[in-house]
Amino acid sequence: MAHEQVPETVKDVQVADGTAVVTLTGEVDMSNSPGVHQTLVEILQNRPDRLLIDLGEVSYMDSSGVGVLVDALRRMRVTGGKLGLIAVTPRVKSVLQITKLDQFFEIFPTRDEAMAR
Amino acid sequence: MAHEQVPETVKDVQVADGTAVVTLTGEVDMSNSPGVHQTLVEILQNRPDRLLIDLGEVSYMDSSGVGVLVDALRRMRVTGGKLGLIAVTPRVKSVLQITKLDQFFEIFPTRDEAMAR
Amino acid sequence: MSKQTGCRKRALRPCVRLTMPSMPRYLAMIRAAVGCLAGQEGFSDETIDQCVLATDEALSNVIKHGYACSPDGGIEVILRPICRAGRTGLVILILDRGRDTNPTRIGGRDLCDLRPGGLGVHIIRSVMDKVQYRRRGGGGMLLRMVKFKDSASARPDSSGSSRLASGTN
Amino acid sequence: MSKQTGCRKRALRPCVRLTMPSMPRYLAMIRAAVGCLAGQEGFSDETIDQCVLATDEALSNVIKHGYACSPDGGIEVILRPICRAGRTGLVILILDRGRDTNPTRIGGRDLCDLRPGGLGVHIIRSVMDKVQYRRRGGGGMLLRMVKFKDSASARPDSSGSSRLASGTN
Ligand SMILES: Nc1ncnc2c1ncn2[C@@H]1O[C@H](COP(=O)(O)OP(=O)(O)O)[C@@H](O)[C@H]1O
Ligand SMILES: Nc1ncnc2c1ncn2[C@@H]1O[C@H](COP(=O)(O)OP(=O)(O)O)[C@@H](O)[C@H]1O
Repeated sequence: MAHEQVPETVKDVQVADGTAVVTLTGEVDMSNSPGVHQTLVEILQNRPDRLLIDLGEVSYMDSSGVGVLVDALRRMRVTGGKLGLIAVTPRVKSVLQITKLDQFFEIFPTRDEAMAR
Repeated sequence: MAHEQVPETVKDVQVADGTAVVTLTGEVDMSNSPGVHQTLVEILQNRPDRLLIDLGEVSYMDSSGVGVLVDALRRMRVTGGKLGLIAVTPRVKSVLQITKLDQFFEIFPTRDEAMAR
Repeated sequence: MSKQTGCRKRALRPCVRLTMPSMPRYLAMIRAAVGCLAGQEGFSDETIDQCVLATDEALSNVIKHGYACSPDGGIEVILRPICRAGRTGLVILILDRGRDTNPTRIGGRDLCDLRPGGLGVHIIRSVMDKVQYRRRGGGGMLLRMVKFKDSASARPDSSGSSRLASGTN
Repeated sequence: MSKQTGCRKRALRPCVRLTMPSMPRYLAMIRAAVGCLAGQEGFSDETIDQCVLATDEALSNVIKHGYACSPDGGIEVILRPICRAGRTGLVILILDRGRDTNPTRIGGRDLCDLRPGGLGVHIIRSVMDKVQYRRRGGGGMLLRMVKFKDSASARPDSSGSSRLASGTN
């Protein structure tokens, strides 16, 4: 978003068997969270059964990033789908805890564990 | 130097069999290079045969740090001792190259290789 | 440099001033600067994270609410290490010339509601030891935040086991 | 934010201003800020390192020579992304109110000599694409440095294989 050589925050999107896996990377803040939001909205237009967001490479997230996760969760609930977060780093987890949103998300330590469900 | 909880730049000093091994860590700049200089001067007062400076954990060094290395080299030469640098990171090596000082230092990839000499 | 250590040398700890345009792309740079300075003051990783997060949230709010996302505003961040009653801390001031608001109306919302938005002020108040909004003479807002190094950190209502929420340094 | 990408949007790339006291302890913070900003401009790791190193050397010189190591001076660093003839770059200005010098007398020494000191200006001129010292009206010096993103980097007289010395991005 910000510049061509800056690594994109949305690193990868995989869709298979009704499950979409989105891998984010780097620092998620107001400069790139609208782009992440846009990506998720587009993915959800295909109404996947499950959306998994891999946060293992996300070193920082502020409330604008958390807001994107919350918005995705609400959209999944409307269509009856499930949302899971993968490999939430301690720093990102803290932000979810401070905002008391950790209770709303299903969190998996690894991608394999998320896929096994 | 700067503050009690900031990791000291001189992480470790070991002297045995006429060889002094000094391990530096972090970023070496004008805020801490005088402290490093002081430490080296004190060590050299005991006239070791060899001074090895381990730079493996030094992520940044500016000309004030390079100046400290050059000063140590000059002092070692006066007393007929040897100075070697260990595990010089690419970033630090570049500064030595730009200042054309790499030619003056004996550089060892690892501590073991330095000790084996 | 050793002269600067310790509390009595307050005169030798003047402030650092960072001025950025009201554009989100500069948030990362300010975070890097705040993190580095808090680290040098000897703050724990948790406390550093808290200063960084609060600054980011406050700047984002200035961009959104103070400048309505227009990129041509200016925001000033002033960082000042302090020592009060034997406690080392960092004062973070955020000044803008955007639209001002009644400080009493800047507050966190009820978190039971699952919806995006309305989280920033709650985060700021949770992680910082002192938070004070003021209208500036001449227009715009001034936010003064203080974080102490040995701070008990997140307010008791935040769960205590997390990296940012826990204040044990 | 996508509006900011590309060269024509120069008006949307205003400057960032950092003001620090003339104390070495603040060098790390400025390095962090410069590194972050250069990274966001899409500079390669090598070019980022060069901008950071040159800024650090220039600030160290202001502290040493401009302010004679007195801690009560102020130093301003202005960072401005630019676009000239299709080349993206970063302008780094360093302003002080210390003792001024004839710019022609600020030069690197002969490097054949093995001695500490006298390396900073050589480094600055080696790693930056443009370097210009000027006396400021009202006292003090202004240093203007430019680094281009696709810069051929270190001058031909520096060996090319190293991280900082090589400019291949
Ligand atoms: N810098 C500011 N200037 C004006 N109003 C602000 C400022 N910061 C916060 N506010 C007010 O406080 C409210 C809560 O802010 P916040 O918790 O960050 O949530 P959000 O920004 O998502 O609305 C905002 O909606 C706004 O009305
Ligand atoms: N900001 C400055 N103000 C005044 N003089 C300067 C400044 N920067 C450099 N100089 C002059 O240029 C010389 C070379 O600087 P440098 O290469 O950094 O080596 P050193 O600082 O070790 O002398 C200095 O000795 C000084 O005379």
